[in-house]
Amino acid sequence: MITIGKAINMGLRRALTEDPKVLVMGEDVGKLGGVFRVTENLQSEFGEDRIIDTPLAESGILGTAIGLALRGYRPVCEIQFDGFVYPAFDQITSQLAKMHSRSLGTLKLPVVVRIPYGGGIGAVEHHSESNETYFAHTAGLRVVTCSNPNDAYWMIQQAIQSDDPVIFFEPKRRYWDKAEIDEAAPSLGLHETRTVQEGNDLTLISYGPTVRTAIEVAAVCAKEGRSVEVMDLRTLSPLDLAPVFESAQKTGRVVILHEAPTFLGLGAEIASQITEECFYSLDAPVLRVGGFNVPYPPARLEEHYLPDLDRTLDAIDRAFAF
Amino acid sequence: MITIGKAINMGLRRALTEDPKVLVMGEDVGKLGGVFRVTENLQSEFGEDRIIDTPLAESGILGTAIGLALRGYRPVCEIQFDGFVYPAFDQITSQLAKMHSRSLGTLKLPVVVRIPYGGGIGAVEHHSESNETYFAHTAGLRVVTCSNPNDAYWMIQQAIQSDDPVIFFEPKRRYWDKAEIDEAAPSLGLHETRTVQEGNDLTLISYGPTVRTAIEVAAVCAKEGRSVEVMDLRTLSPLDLAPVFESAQKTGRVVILHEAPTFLGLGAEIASQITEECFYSLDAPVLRVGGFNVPYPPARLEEHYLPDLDRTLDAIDRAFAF
Amino acid sequence: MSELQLVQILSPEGELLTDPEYPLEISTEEIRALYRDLVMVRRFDVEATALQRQGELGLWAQSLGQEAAQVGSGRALIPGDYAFPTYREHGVAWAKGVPPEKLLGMYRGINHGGWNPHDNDFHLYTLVIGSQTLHATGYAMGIQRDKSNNAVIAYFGDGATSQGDVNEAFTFASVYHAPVVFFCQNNQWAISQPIESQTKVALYKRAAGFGFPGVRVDGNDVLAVLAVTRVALARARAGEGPTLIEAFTYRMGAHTTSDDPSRYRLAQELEEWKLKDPIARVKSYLTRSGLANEDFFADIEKEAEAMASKLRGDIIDAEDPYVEAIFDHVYAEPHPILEAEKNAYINYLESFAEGDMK
Amino acid sequence: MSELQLVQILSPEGELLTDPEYPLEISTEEIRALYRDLVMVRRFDVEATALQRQGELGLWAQSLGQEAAQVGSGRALIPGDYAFPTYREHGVAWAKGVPPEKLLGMYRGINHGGWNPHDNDFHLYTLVIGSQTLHATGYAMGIQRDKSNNAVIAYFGDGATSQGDVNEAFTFASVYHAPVVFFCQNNQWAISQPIESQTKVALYKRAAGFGFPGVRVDGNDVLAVLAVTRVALARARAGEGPTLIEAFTYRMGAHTTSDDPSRYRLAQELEEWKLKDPIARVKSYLTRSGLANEDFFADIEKEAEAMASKLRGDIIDAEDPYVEAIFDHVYAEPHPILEAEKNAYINYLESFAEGDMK
Ligand SMILES: Cc1ncc(C[n+]2csc(CCOP(=O)(O)OP(=O)(O)O)c2C)c(N)n1
Ligand SMILES: Cc1ncc(C[n+]2csc(CCOP(=O)(O)OP(=O)(O)O)c2C)c(N)n1
Ligand SMILES: [Mg+2]
Ligand SMILES: [Mg+2]
Repeated sequence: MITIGKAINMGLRRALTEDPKVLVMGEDVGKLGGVFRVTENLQSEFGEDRIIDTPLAESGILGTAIGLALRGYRPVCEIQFDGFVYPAFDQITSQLAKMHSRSLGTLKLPVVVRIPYGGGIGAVEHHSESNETYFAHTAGLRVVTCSNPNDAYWMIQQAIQSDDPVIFFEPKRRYWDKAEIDEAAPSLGLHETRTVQEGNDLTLISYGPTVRTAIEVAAVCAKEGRSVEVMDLRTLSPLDLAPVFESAQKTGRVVILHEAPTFLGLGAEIASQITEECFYSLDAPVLRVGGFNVPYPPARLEEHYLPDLDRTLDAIDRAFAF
Repeated sequence: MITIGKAINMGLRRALTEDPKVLVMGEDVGKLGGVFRVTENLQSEFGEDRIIDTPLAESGILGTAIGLALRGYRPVCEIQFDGFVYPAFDQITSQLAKMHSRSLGTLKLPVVVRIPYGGGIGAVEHHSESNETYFAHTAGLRVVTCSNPNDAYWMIQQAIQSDDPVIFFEPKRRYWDKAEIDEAAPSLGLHETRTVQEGNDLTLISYGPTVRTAIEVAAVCAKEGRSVEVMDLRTLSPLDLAPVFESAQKTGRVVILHEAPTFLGLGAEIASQITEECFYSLDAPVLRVGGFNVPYPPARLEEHYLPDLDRTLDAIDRAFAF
Repeated sequence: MSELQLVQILSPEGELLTDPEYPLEISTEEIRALYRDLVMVRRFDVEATALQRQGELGLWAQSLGQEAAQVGSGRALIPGDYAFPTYREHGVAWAKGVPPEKLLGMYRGINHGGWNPHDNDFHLYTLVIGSQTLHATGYAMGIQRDKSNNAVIAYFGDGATSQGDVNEAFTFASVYHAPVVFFCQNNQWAISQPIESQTKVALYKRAAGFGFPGVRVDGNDVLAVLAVTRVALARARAGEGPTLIEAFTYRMGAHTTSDDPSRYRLAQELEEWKLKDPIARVKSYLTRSGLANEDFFADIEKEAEAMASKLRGDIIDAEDPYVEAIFDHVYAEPHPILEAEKNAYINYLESFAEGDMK
Repeated sequence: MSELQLVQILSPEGELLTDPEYPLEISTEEIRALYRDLVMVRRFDVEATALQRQGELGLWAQSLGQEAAQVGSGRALIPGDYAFPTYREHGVAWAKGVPPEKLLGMYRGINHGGWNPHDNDFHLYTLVIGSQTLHATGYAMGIQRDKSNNAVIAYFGDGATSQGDVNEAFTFASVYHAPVVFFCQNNQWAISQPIESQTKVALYKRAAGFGFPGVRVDGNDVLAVLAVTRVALARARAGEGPTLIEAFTYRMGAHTTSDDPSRYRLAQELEEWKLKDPIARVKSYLTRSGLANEDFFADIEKEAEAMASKLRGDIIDAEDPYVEAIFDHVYAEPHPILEAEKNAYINYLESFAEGDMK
């Protein structure tokens, strides 16, 4: 049994081993192994030239990673916490995302940006944000997230192999979740949605840290006689919605669950697309369960902020009430 | 007859005259009067201490504006072009948006950030973006945009009077659009949606530069015997959707038109909310017409990128085909 | 001044030196008061650390070892001077009169900043590295426009000097001659990164390239810090623009209670810095000069214990935030959507209370 | 070196001086070649400006007056050295061998960057002020890892020095000893903002505070720029880290063709700088030393005219981009959603062609 954190560490190690062009860079990624120990022991194994401790400057990290990529390297940047990615926002949106198209396809930018995201760990401000909308809305980036150790292990490697920039969101409150991983081969491509469990009455869509919540919700619903299909998006940009549409057409009811604020959260896009594609199949509007539209609150209020089992059940009730 | 650019200039002048705490700051806002001349002649009238030419650093502009606001000033920051706001993104999202709530309401941040946005002027890269999603998704900010001189004149003043930070999007390709302005009193509050013209068959929602397109679309539709209700959102955060819901319930068909990429554009949020609120009234899914999900293309392709009359008519046809 | 020289007035052994550039007029009473400050601040920090270990705080960022840098600079401020801290300036907060228990709120997770900055001219703690240096500069620009006779002090760490914002603050402050003092506590570490990973040259030298003076002071010497900061503040008030002060000190604790420095630094280093302890040297000066006796020290210890036990009581009694706080104060002006969201959530919560839950 | 001193090898009057720190070994042929470069680059710029006025370009950013800074530094590069330009480095592009017409693509609005940077080790033009200095530093870090014997040069303006990114690049380059030369063309203006609104002190001094050397060179003296840049590049290649070169020059034209400098600067200033014209002094040196005769100059003029007329033809014949270009190359890997969006749009367009439109 391997934790998500350890699985990413193993995935990084394997990528570093297989391709000498892969680099890891960020604040405290070396000796310390990162504040979540995701890069633990990599520097002692691969040296300071490949596991690069950087000065304390996120724009600097992303900007130099871009330069390294132009020179043929494949940098994996660690952003220490979600709320500290913004100083790099210009480099990400105006350079990382646009340089390939600016060059008419001649320049490749295989940069991975790892961001531990989301709340639930009792942290201080800026350490609990779910800011995937900013990146998913930015053309030129790919955005993915994992919800379990096996995906963590494989998706980080697939992200590194991608010739496009990938924002890799890590569900920090699930870093310690354990499961077996299959080191032989990945079960899915990087940009594929997974049906976690099948059901007939309602489709519950989630990703990252709330997939576990969704599975728990489905279990409760099952006891109530409601058969819930649970889907783990995995890829936020591009979305892989074909299986979602299929599911929605089957169940006629859809609820989307994520931690990010609902206003312009991924749920808004998914709901709009489902409604357009499955208009005649829907028995209820697609409902969204997400964070409130407020800055992430202090730790002692986060259990209220985080969409949980009960709030999801409540939305499911509302979906059935239509 | 006054242009939108001039109307903002007049609104700024009036705000500067009425409240000595109002400041204008940014790159080239002084002698040059800004690259679009929106701040023309203000420095000669109000002096260099109030119309502040800044060093070339957007984070610096926003960060010092926050400090000035903490000291009791009301800074109006000009960002030269939409694509150059990103270096200030950290100051905007982590500081400007969150400081009031961080202080439990004791600190006020009456900062206005003026951003000329959108395409259509044949400009080079970074000068044509519609990046309102980033800000509308950020709790703590207010986001508005104007589509005509009278709104421009009043909304900039209302934005300055707001005790909250306001991102003020100016439709740059409409800077030269002319109309009368009523200097006596504003017709609407800052956060109110306007019904531009009434109609019964379909609701066409837009804001900023594409409101004019929407009006043209409605005229074409009228000739075809379709009565289109045109709405100008004006406020993007908070949205004022009550009149939109009412309209959707009346017409049963809604199309949303904006320049920003559709993927996680404002249209996604609006479509989701309309569907949830008006589920049983809709004869068709809410359709979105927007920019493609790509970086803004070179000038010689922008007529293809920009959602225009024909693309909107096409969407309207599709809405009626349901 | 050579790379390694720094302004010093009180040697680690407690000898009083003089620096002609930074003459310090100070009474015995003031030195005794500074000593008291140092002890109180350390005791406060020790108590907060203990509270974290006992689960009363989610996190704590110790000021251990940096008391002289903080107290010395904080005591150089006059009423109306405004301070912009990082998350570690407990000693400055103390000097500014912020009630100590208020500093614990955000570390306990009951708020993101629990005091009104205008009460004590002490801004909220800022966690995004470097941001506050720009706020300080802007505030100083406001002071200029008010034609007020005050100054601003911006605190930041050695790691922060790598951030774009800090360098932008240097530019803005310089071109506007803003009355701001940039006070960098070089505690040698930014989490696990030693100072060498941020700069190849002494930090105070950064200032010259931006057109204003930089000075390195012994950050463990409360008198030197006081003297140097006073001069810098006076310059600022006189309209002569910013100064960068590099207070050379040492983070004697972990980065925060979540950190484990044994992974990246040698215990030996800490031992060496213990010899330069900022409190010991004042005590030894006061003792050997006969300016304080055992009673004086004992009284302060007692006072510190009382403060610590009050702090403990205050924090354990601290009320948890009310749920509506999630929505309140996001905006200063009315916001119908959040209002509706709040009401919906409260109704939802009440549905449980009413036993409506399935 | 005093604030106003700068490295100079060729005086405005065309006298050859020597600078012991920057000895320049250069043949007459090389000087004649440099002269040719300068003339060609200026002629190119004049033609592009005319093309803009005639509506063939949407915008143009003139290099007028900065030819020596660009040609001198560009000619100091050896094969494999990589250059990161702003949007104005036409002279460097010339030196690097980028076909001139390619530089016009983005200004015509047919692309955002029309050449393959790897063809000539000349990166695409970067419009976001300062960003490219970090790319250059990262690229130099790559060179280090490749153990290659090359260096990188990063161009930026005086205004750019205020951006956080540029200062972060200084830090990264310094702490890693990256083989990068920071080449700042201080042309005295950032659109309407004079250099005083960015700094109170000479820009080259910025470097010392980051731990590497800075030097100010007469940016209108092609020989001095060449000499200084060669030394800096040699340092970089030798593993001695970055250098900041401030080329003191003047933007003789408007910021871009959209700008109107009469709103913010005096014509007088331009007149003074005309006396320091970078081309005139080389011509006068070549003439007065008898190293070139009228034929030489006439031949170059002719060559320049030919280049200009070819440029004009090339650009007028330049094909507009095909519609699919909006979608192609956004991603390197397949992207089904964009593929679908493209197909839908193409079908939509074809529906008009087929006369399906109402
Ligand atoms: C923009 C940003 N990036 C990263 C972090 C995470 N972080 C918190 S403290 C810290 C180190 C700060 O070092 P320094 O500036 O020397 O201050 P010190 O903690 O030593 O007082 C880091 C990297 C942050 N808070 N903000
Ligand atoms: C981040 C950013 N902000 C603003 C602009 C708009 N802008 C374009 S050029 C320019 C002035 C640049 O001055 P300088 O760095 O001196 O270069 P120069 O144009 O003189 O060569 C400005 C403000 C920009 N391109 N990027
Ligand atoms: Mg430190
Ligand atoms: Mg310039």
